Amino acid sequence: DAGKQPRPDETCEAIETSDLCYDLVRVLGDDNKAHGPWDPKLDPDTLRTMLGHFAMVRAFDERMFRGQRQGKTSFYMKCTGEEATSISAAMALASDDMIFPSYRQQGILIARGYPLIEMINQIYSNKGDKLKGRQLPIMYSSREHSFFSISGNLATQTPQAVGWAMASAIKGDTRIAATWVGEGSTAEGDFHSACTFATVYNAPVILNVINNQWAISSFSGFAGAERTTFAARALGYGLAGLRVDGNDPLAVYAAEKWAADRARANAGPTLIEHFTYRAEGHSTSDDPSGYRSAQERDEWPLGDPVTRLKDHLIALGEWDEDRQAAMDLKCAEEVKAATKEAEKNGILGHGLHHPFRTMFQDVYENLPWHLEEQAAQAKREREIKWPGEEPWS
Amino acid sequence: DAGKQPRPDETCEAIETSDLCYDLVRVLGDDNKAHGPWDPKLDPDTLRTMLGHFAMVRAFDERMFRGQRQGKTSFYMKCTGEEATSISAAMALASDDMIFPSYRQQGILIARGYPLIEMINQIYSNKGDKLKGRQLPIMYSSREHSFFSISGNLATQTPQAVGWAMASAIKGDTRIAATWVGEGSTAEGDFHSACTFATVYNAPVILNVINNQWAISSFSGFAGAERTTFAARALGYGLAGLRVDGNDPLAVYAAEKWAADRARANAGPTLIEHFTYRAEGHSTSDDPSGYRSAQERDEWPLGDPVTRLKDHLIALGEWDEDRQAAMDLKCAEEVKAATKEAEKNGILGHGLHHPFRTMFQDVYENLPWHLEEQAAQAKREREIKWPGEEPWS
Amino acid sequence: ERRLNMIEAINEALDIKMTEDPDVIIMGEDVGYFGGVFRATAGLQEKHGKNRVFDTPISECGIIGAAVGMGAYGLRPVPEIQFADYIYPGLDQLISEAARLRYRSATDYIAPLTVRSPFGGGIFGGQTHSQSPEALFAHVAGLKTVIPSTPHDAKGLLIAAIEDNDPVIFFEPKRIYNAPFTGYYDKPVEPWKTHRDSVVPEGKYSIPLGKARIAQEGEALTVLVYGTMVHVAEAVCREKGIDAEIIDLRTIVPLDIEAIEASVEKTGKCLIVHEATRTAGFGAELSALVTERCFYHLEAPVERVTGFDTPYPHSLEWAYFPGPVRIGEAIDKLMSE
Amino acid sequence: ERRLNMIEAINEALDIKMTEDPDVIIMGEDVGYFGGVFRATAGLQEKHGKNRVFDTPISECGIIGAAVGMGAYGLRPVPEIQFADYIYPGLDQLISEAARLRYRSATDYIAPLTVRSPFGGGIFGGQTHSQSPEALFAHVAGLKTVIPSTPHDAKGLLIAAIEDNDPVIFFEPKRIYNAPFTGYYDKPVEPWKTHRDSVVPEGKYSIPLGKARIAQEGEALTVLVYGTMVHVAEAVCREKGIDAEIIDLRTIVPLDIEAIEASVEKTGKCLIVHEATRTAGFGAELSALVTERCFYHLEAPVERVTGFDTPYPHSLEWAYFPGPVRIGEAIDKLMSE
Amino acid sequence: PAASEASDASQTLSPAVRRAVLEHGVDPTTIKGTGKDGRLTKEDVIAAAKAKGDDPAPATSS
Ligand SMILES: Cc1ncc(C[n+]2csc(CCOP(=O)(O)OP(=O)(O)O)c2C)c(N)n1
Ligand SMILES: Cc1ncc(C[n+]2csc(CCOP(=O)(O)OP(=O)(O)O)c2C)c(N)n1
Ligand SMILES: [Mg+2]
Ligand SMILES: [Mg+2]
Ligand SMILES: [Mg+2]
Repeated sequence: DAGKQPRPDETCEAIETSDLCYDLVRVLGDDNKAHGPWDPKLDPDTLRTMLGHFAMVRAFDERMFRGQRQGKTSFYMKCTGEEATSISAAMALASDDMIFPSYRQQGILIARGYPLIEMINQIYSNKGDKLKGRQLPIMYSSREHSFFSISGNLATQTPQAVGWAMASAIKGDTRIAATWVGEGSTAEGDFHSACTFATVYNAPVILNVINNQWAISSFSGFAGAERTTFAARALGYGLAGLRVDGNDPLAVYAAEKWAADRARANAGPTLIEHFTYRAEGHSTSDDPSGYRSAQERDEWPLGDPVTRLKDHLIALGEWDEDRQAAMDLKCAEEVKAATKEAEKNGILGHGLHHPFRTMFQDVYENLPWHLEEQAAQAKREREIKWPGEEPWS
Repeated sequence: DAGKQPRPDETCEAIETSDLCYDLVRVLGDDNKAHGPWDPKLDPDTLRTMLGHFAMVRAFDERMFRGQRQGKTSFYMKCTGEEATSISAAMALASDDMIFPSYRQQGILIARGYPLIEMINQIYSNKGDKLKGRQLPIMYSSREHSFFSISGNLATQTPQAVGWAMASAIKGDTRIAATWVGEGSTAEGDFHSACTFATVYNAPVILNVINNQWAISSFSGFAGAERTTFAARALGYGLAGLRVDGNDPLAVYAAEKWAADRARANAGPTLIEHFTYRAEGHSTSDDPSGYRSAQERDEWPLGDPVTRLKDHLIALGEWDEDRQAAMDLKCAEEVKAATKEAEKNGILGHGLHHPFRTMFQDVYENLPWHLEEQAAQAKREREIKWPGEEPWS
Repeated sequence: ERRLNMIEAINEALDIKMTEDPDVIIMGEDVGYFGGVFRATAGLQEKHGKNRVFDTPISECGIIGAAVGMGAYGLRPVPEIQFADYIYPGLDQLISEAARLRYRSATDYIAPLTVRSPFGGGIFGGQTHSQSPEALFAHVAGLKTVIPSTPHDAKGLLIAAIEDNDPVIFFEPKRIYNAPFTGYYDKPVEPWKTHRDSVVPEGKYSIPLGKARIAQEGEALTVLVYGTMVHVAEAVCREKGIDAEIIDLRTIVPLDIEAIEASVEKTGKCLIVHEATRTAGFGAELSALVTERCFYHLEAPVERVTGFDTPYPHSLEWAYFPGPVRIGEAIDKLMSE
Repeated sequence: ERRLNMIEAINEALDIKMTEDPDVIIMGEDVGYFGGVFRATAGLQEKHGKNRVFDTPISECGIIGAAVGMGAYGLRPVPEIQFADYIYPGLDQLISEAARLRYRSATDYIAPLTVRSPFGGGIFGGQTHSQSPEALFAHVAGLKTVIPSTPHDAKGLLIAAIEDNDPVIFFEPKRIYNAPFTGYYDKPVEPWKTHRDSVVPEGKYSIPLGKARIAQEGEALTVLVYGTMVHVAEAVCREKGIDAEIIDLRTIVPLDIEAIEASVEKTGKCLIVHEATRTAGFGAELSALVTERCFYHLEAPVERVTGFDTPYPHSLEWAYFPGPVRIGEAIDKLMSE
Repeated sequence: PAASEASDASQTLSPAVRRAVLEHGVDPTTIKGTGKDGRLTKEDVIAAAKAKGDDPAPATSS
């Protein structure tokens, strides 16, 4: 049924999107061609760029996952199968639109050209890590790339995104905000605050709900999926809502673009449910065989988004398997090179981290006396433990 | 348009209530007659009982408000105009169905026969107060009447009601739970938790949202009313939803009965928006002239529910103005008598309160050493302040 | 000399900052059109517009969460939480987000919020309009907690808080919004208009966060106190003729440890007073610090006078409140050592 | 002798109570089918059914709120909060509701909840999987807070907590779920299977809340400690050959004040150790109590060894953790007085 | 541990008094306390030292 969903005008009344909340916007058909009013009509270069980001994030995930298994860091999370929900969506935004991500949107950083080595430095918590080794791996932040600091606390980013969007509106700025949240996390009160504030203030924001059908071991039913769709949450607040095949890169792009145009036109916020599937475990701490069958992944609901985009480009006559193989290889090599480079800055637990004194910095803008005293104590401890070793400051 | 709203079967799919979430269930027409499929067909005795509760709560509110102004207590809240949303609703429930109220449901206690004097003792925080003077006036509790302890923290009762209903279901109990929450308070995360848990566990619960259009000084738009209805929140979760004229006692009764039957049949929870109007100030601490026009009340959106029920009974030939006047008088006298009686137990700040030692009781089941020591200190203080006066224990 | 009550002083501080800095915005339940249930924001929406002073949904989580986002944008939000008792739904956004944002993002983003909230009891507000939860915030690294005790300080501290680039919890002792309550609830209350600390200069001034005020110099003992209890402590010492050094902390994090040490080293005795429940209250931290830092100057155990470890009971409010008798008893005990 | 690790001991306590009391139910994120991210509830759903052990939406507010309602119904819920760092969204339901329900309803309703939650660091969990927020709960009248340090105690205390009619926060030191970590992170970890305190009797037994355990008798100084830090303190004292009396508090509210007083009166010196941030941590309360009650027995200032007042930094975790060097320094200082 | 054989007075010396005792080199068991329950105060120690004709020591210890 690709191409069958109507596409209302971006500035329509929210209620006009009601049916779309129960449907599934699809563009790519079984014939690998784009169909219907949601076809974003992207040119082949853009599609190839998108495919390149897909390949890169997959290569990156593979290597980082292995790195964790090899003890180079404490933790990693893949986004396998969900690449389109971050990359294709981000490509539909302006590069300075503000992102309030959850933890599975590494694709956005890659799409925005954030250097791989910076990502790896963060994952290794090494001395090159811009976040000074303070955050769990993958909890990136980049102001330069309009990418908000990732929090370990689920859904807290959602009202923050709305607040940012409100601020942008107050200032007459044209930038909008977009946030990503897992379907499981929509149960948090923060998400409700976000929807309420978004609707009350008509904030220029996009609320992306990534329904990958799992929240660690819990099927999406525990967030309410057996009673209605997550897109239908939008109806409850009078927000515009869209439900999109999250494994259809063109559909994701089109939906996000629709919402971005709507927000920028001051026509209001949109909640988008991206229906997708978490193909891998929740994180390196997780073993999904304890709660779901191994076949589930093989059946890969909705199809692999990378394959679907590739096949589309091939169907357009703009791509072939050889180029794909070459690209995959190139990505793997780029990642490998970046990894090697980052490893020069150290890996977790091997001493090459930020200087100890940095631990006390940035708790406040200025160091209060009690942290000064504690820093002195930490320094003393260091000198006792490793006399004469690495400098404190 | 009274009587025009369709009434689906109580065990219908939640989605079948979608249109009702945007409509307004009404039974009483301009002709003061009952119309349509939602007519609960109550017998005249029941209607007179209902009217009696209406009259009583109005008399009670009047007198207690004056009592606060006379310095007999610190605080009072009226429910003027919203009587049906508690009394008519409660009458549609079984008497042992569990109520998780907000602070404006004094009508439920009156409908359930809770003694007026107990209410007044609580309001006066006197030595007869079953809550030992611990709670702000009107924050009643009565386990005997299946009425949960009222909290000052908005919306916290809503997930509690769902939890109680889940427990009832776990135990195979036939009792259901019902909760009341102001439209302003639906913005709290607790309400979202309540809706989420209710839908996920299909809990036998009714979520009554009292949309009286005001939250202290804030128009309901600050809770989202300008974008959609509060009943539409139900759609977002896949809950059954009804929107009812909260000033139409028959419609309120019918809607609550529908939801109770649905819950008891294990067909799921219902969210009901009662559209009504807060005719008075928020509380004795509030002066609404600072934020809304004086005429607003005169226009009394939807009509006074007491008048509407009275006129209905008169139209049925089952009531007349003389009986109404007599009943009003009788209520006023009953309230007056109860007030006098309660005043014998003391009024706030005049010494006739529970013994000081009670202050340390019930923090825990047993008194831990630190509270024992603090109690001893308080006793000493008392002896210093008022040597020889009233006993500590 | 121009005298203001505390509400007026707070309103003036807000007005000054809003006028001076277009990035300052005010939000909260009933703060906009109505001007706040305690009138602290009265007139500000009319003057500065609905874009900058606005009512919010009843969602403390949303209020703080949105403010964090606004701060990340570059605004300087001053959210109000209507009562401190209602701050808990917003606590996660404060503790996990605002407090750690600068740190976790290595200064990519900051949260220059000033969360104003009336706190404390003595107004027959019952258990949900009387709490003093300052200790919870003091425990959270990254937050600053400020508590003024006079109109003069309220204005200067609030201006400093708004200008501060860290998240500040600004607790306003609601019992003394209109008059400096001394704890003698059965005596007439002196209005601010005759109190020396209600002289409030026009225009902008600020009081640095982390600097205590010596409310009264003395030699006999040191009293560490803040908020409403400053006035109660003063009254008791006056009544008893005790030559106490009363230190109004003003900011509990960061703390003015120098003032505390200097005083306790001088007096050798220390009394700590707060209205909050006792166990793990901020008084515990003060006591621990004094013992750690002034041990060999102590001539008597550090004493704490606090609210009891119960909810604030409506009808027995004055039995709960750490009033003159409780404070007097502790002073007697200290002075007899 | 049957030996269990802490997870096994907790699982067994849950199983015993569920078998014995049909009103006990378990709920939480991932606790049902999967058996918990730390496997503490493994096998319980299969054994006791989906009605009594079930997964929940990711809403700590809803988990605690629903549990309060279930408690009011008459059940005895044992909700799990997946990490203590994620308890804040449920804090209002704990502080404003569970903790005060018995009091405000004058025993009409009670909240016999046992909220289990893994807490503490030392597992490279970063700032949102490492916090120790026990002080916040200690400040709230009406809550009890329990922290076991051994498999034996975990089982007995958890059974007591579930049977208790007051709301109990049961913090499980996740660092020692599998082995009693001594703080020497660069040395091999001794498994529970060889540790004396992993002997766990079969069947039901309970340990009263509010009774400390003298982990080690001694004369030279008193160490007040709980959770993971018990093992670190023991190791340091062993290493240094200090004749310390180590008191494992087990319950911080209510506190075993008698054990504390008796010990400090004997030793004259007191060291307090916790992993939580220092300012306004529970150590402050302990220090204040010791000063108030044992002042004239004190031969040296009460010392606190704690985590620093910063978020828990991922890569510098061991610099944050109050390990052997920090504790050793404090002991040296105390012993030199 | 506290010298358990010490006199009653030594068990009730506040830290400040103990410091004064050390600084002034007086024997606390020889001084009569004027504090609560006959406890020694810092002033008692200083007075005793004065009576002994000692120079008051500079308060710089600890
Ligand atoms: C407030 C909070 N509660 C619980 C957790 C623990 N937790 C981390 S990820 C996760 C599952 C989230 O699932 P979902 O939102 O669907 O996102 P996904 O992992 O599928 O991308 C949970 C429960 C947390 N990080 N924060
Ligand atoms: C958590 C919390 N936040 C704020 C308040 C202060 N407050 C008390 S009543 C009220 C307005 C509630 O309005 P609504 O829910 O519409 O109920 P109504 O008064 O109209 O019945 C507010 C903001 C509170 N009691 N609890
Ligand atoms: Mg998910
Ligand atoms: Mg309302
Ligand atoms: Mg500031």
